Amino acid sequence: MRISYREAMRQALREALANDARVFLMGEDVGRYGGSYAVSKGLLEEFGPERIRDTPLSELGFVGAGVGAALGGMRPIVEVMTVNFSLLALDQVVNSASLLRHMSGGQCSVPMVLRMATGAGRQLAAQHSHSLENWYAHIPGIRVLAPATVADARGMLAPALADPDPVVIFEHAQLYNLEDDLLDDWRCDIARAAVRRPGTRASVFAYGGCLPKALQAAEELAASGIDVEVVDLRVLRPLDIDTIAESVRRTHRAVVVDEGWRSGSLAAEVIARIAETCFYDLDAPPARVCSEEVPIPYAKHLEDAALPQPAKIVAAVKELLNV
Amino acid sequence: MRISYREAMRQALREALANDARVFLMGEDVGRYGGSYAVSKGLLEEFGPERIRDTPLSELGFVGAGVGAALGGMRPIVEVMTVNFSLLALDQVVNSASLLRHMSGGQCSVPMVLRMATGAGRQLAAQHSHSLENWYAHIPGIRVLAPATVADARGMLAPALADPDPVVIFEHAQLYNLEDDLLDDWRCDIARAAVRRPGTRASVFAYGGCLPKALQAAEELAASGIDVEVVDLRVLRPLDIDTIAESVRRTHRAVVVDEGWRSGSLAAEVIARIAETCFYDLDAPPARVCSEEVPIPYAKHLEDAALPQPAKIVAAVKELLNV
Amino acid sequence: MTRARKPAAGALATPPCTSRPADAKPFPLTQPPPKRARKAGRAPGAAEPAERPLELRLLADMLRIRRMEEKCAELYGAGKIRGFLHLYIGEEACATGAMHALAAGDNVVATYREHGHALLRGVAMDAIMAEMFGKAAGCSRGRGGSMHLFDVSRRFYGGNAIVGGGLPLAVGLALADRLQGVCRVTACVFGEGAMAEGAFHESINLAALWQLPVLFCCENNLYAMGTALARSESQTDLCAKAASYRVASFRADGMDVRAVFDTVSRAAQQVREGGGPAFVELQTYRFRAHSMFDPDLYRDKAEIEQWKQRGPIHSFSAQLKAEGSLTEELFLALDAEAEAEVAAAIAFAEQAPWEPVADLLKDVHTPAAADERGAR
Amino acid sequence: MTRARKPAAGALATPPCTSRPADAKPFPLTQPPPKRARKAGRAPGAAEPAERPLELRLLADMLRIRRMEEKCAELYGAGKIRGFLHLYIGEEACATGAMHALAAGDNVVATYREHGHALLRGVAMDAIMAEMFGKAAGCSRGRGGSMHLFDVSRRFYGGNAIVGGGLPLAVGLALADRLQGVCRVTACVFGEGAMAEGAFHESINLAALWQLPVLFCCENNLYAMGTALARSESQTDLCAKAASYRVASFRADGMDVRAVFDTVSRAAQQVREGGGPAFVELQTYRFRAHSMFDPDLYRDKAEIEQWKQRGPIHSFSAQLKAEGSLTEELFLALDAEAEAEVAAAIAFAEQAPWEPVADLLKDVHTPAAADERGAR
Ligand SMILES: Cc1ncc(C[n+]2csc(CCOP(=O)(O)OP(=O)(O)O)c2C)c(N)n1
Ligand SMILES: Cc1ncc(C[n+]2csc(CCOP(=O)(O)OP(=O)(O)O)c2C)c(N)n1
Ligand SMILES: [Mg+2]
Ligand SMILES: [Mg+2]
Repeated sequence: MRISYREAMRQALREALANDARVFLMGEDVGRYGGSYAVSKGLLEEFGPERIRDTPLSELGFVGAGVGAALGGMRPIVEVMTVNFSLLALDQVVNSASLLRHMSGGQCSVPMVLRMATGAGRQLAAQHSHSLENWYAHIPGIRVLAPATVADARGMLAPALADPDPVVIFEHAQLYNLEDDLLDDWRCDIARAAVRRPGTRASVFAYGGCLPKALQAAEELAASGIDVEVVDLRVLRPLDIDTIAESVRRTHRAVVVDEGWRSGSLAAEVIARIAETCFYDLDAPPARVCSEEVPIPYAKHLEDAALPQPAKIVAAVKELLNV
Repeated sequence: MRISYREAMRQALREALANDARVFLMGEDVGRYGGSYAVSKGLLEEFGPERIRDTPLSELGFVGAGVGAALGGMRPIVEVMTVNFSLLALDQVVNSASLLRHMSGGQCSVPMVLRMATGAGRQLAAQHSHSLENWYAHIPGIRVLAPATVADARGMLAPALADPDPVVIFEHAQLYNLEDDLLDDWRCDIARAAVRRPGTRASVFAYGGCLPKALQAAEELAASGIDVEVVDLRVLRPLDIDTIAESVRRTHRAVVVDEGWRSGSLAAEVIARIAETCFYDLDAPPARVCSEEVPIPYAKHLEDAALPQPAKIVAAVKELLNV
Repeated sequence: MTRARKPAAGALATPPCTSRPADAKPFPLTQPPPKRARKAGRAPGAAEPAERPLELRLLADMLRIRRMEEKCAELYGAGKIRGFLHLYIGEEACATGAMHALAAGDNVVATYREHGHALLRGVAMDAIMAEMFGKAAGCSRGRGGSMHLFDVSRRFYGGNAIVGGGLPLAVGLALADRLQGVCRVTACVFGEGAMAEGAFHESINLAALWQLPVLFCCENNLYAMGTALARSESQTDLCAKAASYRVASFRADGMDVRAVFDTVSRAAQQVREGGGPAFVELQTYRFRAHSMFDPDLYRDKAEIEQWKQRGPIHSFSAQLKAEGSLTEELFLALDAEAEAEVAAAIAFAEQAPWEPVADLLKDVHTPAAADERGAR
Repeated sequence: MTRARKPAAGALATPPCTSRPADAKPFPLTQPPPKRARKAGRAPGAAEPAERPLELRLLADMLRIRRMEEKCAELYGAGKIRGFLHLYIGEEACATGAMHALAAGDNVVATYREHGHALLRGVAMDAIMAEMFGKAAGCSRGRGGSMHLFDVSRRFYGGNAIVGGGLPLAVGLALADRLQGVCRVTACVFGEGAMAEGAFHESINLAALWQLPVLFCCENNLYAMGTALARSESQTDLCAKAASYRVASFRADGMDVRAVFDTVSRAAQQVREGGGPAFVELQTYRFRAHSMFDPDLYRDKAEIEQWKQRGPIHSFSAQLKAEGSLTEELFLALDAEAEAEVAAAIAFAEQAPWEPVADLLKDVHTPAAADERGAR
């Protein structure tokens, strides 16, 4: 069945709501508006306003309320429209959700799922184009997921809700219209990265909105006879270092693609891990393809230039291979 | 003249306030209380309540007001009591301070200095012990400084205020009581890292509260005949990669010490840079000594175990050197 | 830049605000349309815009906003404008009345729905249109787009797309003025949805506590995206909310440009005279969807139609006609003038060059040249 | 855990709250002191704590808090307790009156100044003291310390050291109860300084908008660290602030434990009956510095002395004596009982073992065993 990433997320939400009375969805315009990215369209009619709960513009308040509701026995799915606005709520993620269990000596858990759109590429300019997955991936006590395929959009929510601790799901806004056949095996192991294309000459690591770009680059490289592996990191915290290292040990070369700004990017952590664990397996320095260190500009040609693109990935791989 | 880090900061503040009528200090309890770490004690009496401005508990509001005041021609020094509370204000740092210049096409600058205490080590537990320097160091458009010596506490504020763009200064709370002779050459180049102890066998990179620990480790290593270089990163954004690379090219081994949690730490970025630029100079994998990935516990023995310590640095160096 | 005068230590009260700010000339109205446009569009014999009576200027400016935005919608459809585009159609009386009530030297901080405010603060329509096209001639050099129009020379500080994000900036701008002994009003414009944000609460409290000259200008169009006011605030009387901070509060019919002008004038006057901040609620309605992505499913068609009956342009022109100060002919001339200005702006934006990609990293930092190290 | 009942789709109103929560037994007062302590300290012939009249229980509990904290201060000096320690001395009537006014099944979310609240919610003094010592027997296993006392079995959700940080949690706890059809009050305690935070604004608006059973309990001790109320809020009438969200507001003399008990009882009753959230201001004063690091330079000594005249313990005991329900002998017996409990708690904490360092990473995540995957 061919469906969109958006529809896959919606199916996952509907299933979760139907199967567990403790699950509810809360966020700005998730209900009557239908979701700012139309993900939750129709759910209000199906599940009613108590469980598809529109909130005022109060990111700190309703994210914290999600934490409280999780403490109180519910399984909230809290949607923050985009990662940009989640900055307003970070205190509740860092100072409540992630550490209540530890700080209380293990007395409570916070089984909350926090969903948000992320990323650039739609000319939304500097305040609506952040990729701050790396910030979230720095916080102990939470799990961070980035579905990049229709299957993962369908399959990640259930195990995220089953996780007794907070899980943050980043949905790249450019993926919502992605379509694919949803096969039967969409169930997802949210502990493991996924090799999306096996290859031999180099390992390209990507996640979220950069996965399609990495795959496209791999196609182009294949056309010029260079066979690269593409690994979807998928689980950004805790990183699946086994899969990463296993790939590098086979290909001996690594390129990490990340829409975050280069300095302090998630790619930096991946490279550090590779350098720490696979140093002697590397035939060339590990490389990064990240966003330029500039607030994302509105003009299309400038925005394109600021973001990772297949051509940049191709060039990085070729440089690594010295071809 | 032997003075404390706290007194050095206070001298720097007093000088800035005396020399430039555009400078003012604003934050919670900077005035009548005397500063939560007593840094601004006495300044209210000297400069009055308009320029030593106590604020309500409103981190988002007064940090944003600092940005606005900078736009309006002032040179605000905004103090957030600790980095932990700065989470409430991150939106104004990321979505206003750092990008107003670019987003407006270069029409304005935000000459604001944001100061905050950071770090753990005083048994203040999970909500008062963060080290999020790496988060700030990820943001284009700002400069991030971490004075680790009395001289830098004295010398960094003036160039930070002279910078036309936002500068964030992290003061590790455990350094305030540090005492040292303040020599005449305290003027500071806020573009450059500083070699604090030259050495040959390995480069140990550290900053802020970890610098004394790195120096202590170097002493201990020297006692067992191992001569290491200690580099104070000092400028966390933009990283002074020249000084870093130059050191690694001489010693061929690197250990990065960082109080941030390991995954996604600032140390990860330093290691990624080293791997990218000095790969062929390295005789061993680069290593990190970071905080354990746990909310910082209250109990002293557990807190100590969670943080980087001289002994861990010594062990990391020895492992690198295979001794 | 303005040099700071050292305020008297210990002085906490607002300095008496008798002097006008350095750059407060008699209000120059809005930027006259560029020459070409004026030539092209003006009815023969019609007065120069700056010499018209206030009523006609208000009407003409509402028309300029309306015609500009109607074209923006078309251009969006044509792919010339991209990203988020938030139209102000239906709300023109608010920006028009409010911006005319301010002095040229006042500061304005706006939101992502700010085309009209920018235009009436004197940003050339050419520069606005070029910005929406992403061209280097845009008022934010193509970096900002529709949501981030800036013109600091006119003290128009954006174009902020974080709901509530501009409010702390306004507090800071007003604080800077206070500390520098400058007397001006800083107006911040925001929607009623923003009032649920912590940023609103913290900002208005700071402004009231410190008695800063901030004019909080709330455009209450009843919806925040799809969220109706009553589902957003437990207290829907917004003036009562503001008053709870001991801030003087005013309310006006936001569909009536004269009422807006009068009310904001009074509020601004009070702020200017050192009365501390003021809050104005303008009750209005947007005729279009929230943005170009919004299917607008959350409102009754009938509700929209009812509000359209009260459209600010036709109701005001009807009023002026009834009063005898407007003829249909003059209306058409003003309208044609607006359309000509829009056409010229589009032509300008079309032909304007793109910024070279090589300049991508420009203006992340302030170049050392613009630095003022000398001051220290 | 409580299983969720699926709420009727579309139902937005608070379910009528006639049934008591599952775990609402008649209020069991506070945790009786451990046997040793009782043995050691009780005056021969004095009634069991649980059987005493309310007045004596209130007095005894104020004494327990006071004696415990006096020792904490000493232990801090001795280096046994470290980190931040915020004493409640002078404010005991607030926690005592308020916690007694709640039912056992109610939720409480507190701040870093929460020793008294924790104790009166039934957390054993042994466990509190061990926590402050950083021992594994502490109520947060030594992970939290003074600022993060937790006892989820008693629905005491901490101990939050981010000012205002607990308020959204309280909203969420109340929302969870609503969605599960459970009838209980969630009380959150905070200082007047927290009311300037955006978190307060967003939380009380959410609670009022959704008519959630949250009791906002503000301990107004006039200072937030060194910042006096009037330098923090433009509106210093805190009840007026709360009322602006259309929340029922109550005020009580926070130095008078009976007044606190009565007022919080009324407010809680209203919340419990489905009246939506309520706000209570308790006007009180801290006799000690903000924390052990505070040189307390911002207050007049005379002001402190004046407030001390109204000390909650001696004023209440004087009252009870005047009413004939307390003798000096009984007072001394209660006091001795409290001191004995404290002494026993310290002894317990002293001898309690440290957690092994090997367990450092425990409880960052919930072990799979405690997981409920079965539910899906
Ligand atoms: C902090 C934040 N949260 C959410 C959004 C998404 N958003 C953009 S506009 C808007 C509605 C704002 O409504 P209102 O303040 O009433 O202004 P209006 O659009 O009606 O003019 C929302 C939710 C945002 N831009 N910023
Ligand atoms: C968000 C935040 N900002 C600042 C602090 C530092 N701080 C701790 S307690 C306190 C004062 C709070 O005063 P109030 O709310 O009145 O409570 P009180 O201490 O008087 O009981 C401050 C400023 C903090 N913990 N959290
Ligand atoms: Mg609105
Ligand atoms: Mg207080």
